[in-house]
Amino acid sequence: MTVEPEHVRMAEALLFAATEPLDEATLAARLPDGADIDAVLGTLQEQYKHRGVNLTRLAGKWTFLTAPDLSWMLEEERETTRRMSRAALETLAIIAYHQPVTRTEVEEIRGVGLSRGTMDVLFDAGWIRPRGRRRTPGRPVTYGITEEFLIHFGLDDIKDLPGFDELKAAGLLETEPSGLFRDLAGADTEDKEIDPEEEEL
Amino acid sequence: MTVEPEHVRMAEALLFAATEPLDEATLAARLPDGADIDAVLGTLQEQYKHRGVNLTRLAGKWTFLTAPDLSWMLEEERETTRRMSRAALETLAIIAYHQPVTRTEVEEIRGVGLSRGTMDVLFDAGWIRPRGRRRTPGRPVTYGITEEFLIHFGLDDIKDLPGFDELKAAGLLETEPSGLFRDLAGADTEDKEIDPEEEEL
Amino acid sequence: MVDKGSFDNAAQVNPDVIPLPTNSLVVDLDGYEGPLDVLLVLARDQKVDLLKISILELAEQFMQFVEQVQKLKLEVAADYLVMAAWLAYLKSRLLLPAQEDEGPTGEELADRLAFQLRKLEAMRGAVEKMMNGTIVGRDQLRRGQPEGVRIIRHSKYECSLRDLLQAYADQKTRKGITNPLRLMRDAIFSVEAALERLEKMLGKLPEWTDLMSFLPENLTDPFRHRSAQASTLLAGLQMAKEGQLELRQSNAFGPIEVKKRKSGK
Repeated sequence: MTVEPEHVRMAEALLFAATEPLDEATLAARLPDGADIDAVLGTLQEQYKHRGVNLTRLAGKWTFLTAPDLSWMLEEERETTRRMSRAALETLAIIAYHQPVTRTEVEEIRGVGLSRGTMDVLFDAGWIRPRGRRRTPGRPVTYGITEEFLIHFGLDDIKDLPGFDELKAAGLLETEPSGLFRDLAGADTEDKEIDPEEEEL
Repeated sequence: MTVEPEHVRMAEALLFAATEPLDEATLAARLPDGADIDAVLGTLQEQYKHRGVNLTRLAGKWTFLTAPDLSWMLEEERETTRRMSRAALETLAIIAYHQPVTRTEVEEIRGVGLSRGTMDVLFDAGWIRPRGRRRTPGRPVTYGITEEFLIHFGLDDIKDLPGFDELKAAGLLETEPSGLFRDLAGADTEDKEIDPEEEEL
Repeated sequence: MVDKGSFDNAAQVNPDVIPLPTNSLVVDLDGYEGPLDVLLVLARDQKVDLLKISILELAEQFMQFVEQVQKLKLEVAADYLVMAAWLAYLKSRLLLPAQEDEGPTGEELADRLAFQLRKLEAMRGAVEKMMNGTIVGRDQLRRGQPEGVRIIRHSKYECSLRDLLQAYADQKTRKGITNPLRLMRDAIFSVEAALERLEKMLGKLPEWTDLMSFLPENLTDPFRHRSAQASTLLAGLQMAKEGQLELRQSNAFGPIEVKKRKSGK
């Protein structure tokens, strides 16, 4: 079967420029009368068989598509710098200061529920990890910080995090907790020893 | 010069998939280290030379386009191009051929004031951009054309504008003020000197 | 005198130009792109190379053009009038013998005008060639449905140690002031705790006893004390309802006394 090379070119251009896959009837209508559509498509398919793009038949229509083995090239990885939300920052700080700590405890300390996304962001950043489970009813998962966290914040050890008094001295705590609740302010640090007996996950 | 066929396939896939022309640096970044981009592009250009789509260089970037001789049959795929006023087109040509050029210089060449809308239309089309400022009194903004302009008009470089070299040789592309009407039309055209040392905006 | 024919010619040369209708009351000067455009159209009518046009003739034609327009329409754009005035001046320079130290000669000015017309004509030609050239999207098409390159974003978070500490300090501070939920939990003496305490102690006190004596000792915090009072009363009411004890109050605001209920009664 001989194919008119000009018809192959035309079909090639049509398929390339088309905004959607073309069926054979459409191609036939656009090519000169008497063009052998099957032969033209067969030729094109053969010519593109081993190329970076292939002529593919999808749902009875024809289109050029990137060769499947090269589709990975079409994915570009890009790093974007983002700022953390306040909720994420606070959660991270609480986990760092109180680890191992459960989700419920974080919520209790912050006084608000934790949206699903907040923890995800911290996992995504690689700064928190599940540490184990509390030996309490429901056996909730406890969280702690990761080595990456230490590296990112330039800490040798989690114990290097300044304590509450130091924060206050550094002026980071501007408001004096009111006297009524003073005894409670220190309670958070005591909580750390609530359950030292946690299981490793 | 031997070319790694796999590199050709990769470049082909990338150029087919890209939504805009790709420059050599972008291609190089996506191909394996040490790929000979020039040879790869040369090979692709040669392979597609007589096909229904060709590899074309526009604004220093590479893209596949349908062969020019087949445009007649691609009526349906054609993009609807906006119709531009004569004033807009003339202004565009003057900016393209004379860039960097100030608004006043454009007006002088056309012998008529430029309505606000004229430049707006060209900005909207993404064809012109501010380039810098003349180091002359008033520090007028100069304008030039964009990469999109080159791509739209199928040009690789501003020197590929039709008749560019001849016009330049004939001195018709100089923006030297003619001095005409100076005595009558007022002083606003007076201060313009050619200063190739324009500042970047 | 410019005849009608020359304008018809102009219209043929440049179809975008709206020809000057000689018998209309409104002359559409908008059809022309300024005085230079009119000059260029008039110059083309001379049907010679722009390098060889007669500027003198051109000046004459332009001034007649403006006159004609003015006859039909009172207002003529200022730049046309400026051009007419300048051409009148140019004409006088060309006709009068040149004088020393009077700036450029008439010939020089005429050359400049001719040059400017050539420039404009060159740009007109360029527009035509540009539009007739290969235009991407019209003559050469891009791929109709490129797959595009997917971008997988990896987020890198910007966060300093200071940000972290500040966040911790902020939430601590905030909690100290406005976090009542947390405070309630710790500061209140819960009903459950009161129930437990009351149940444990009741057996030891068989006679009528002031309910307030069942309160935990050492309640220094007045808030916690009031909470314990309320909870213990609630616990007492609950237990009375369950039939475990009896409650009595002999006078308003008097002490509430409690006694364990004898079983089987």
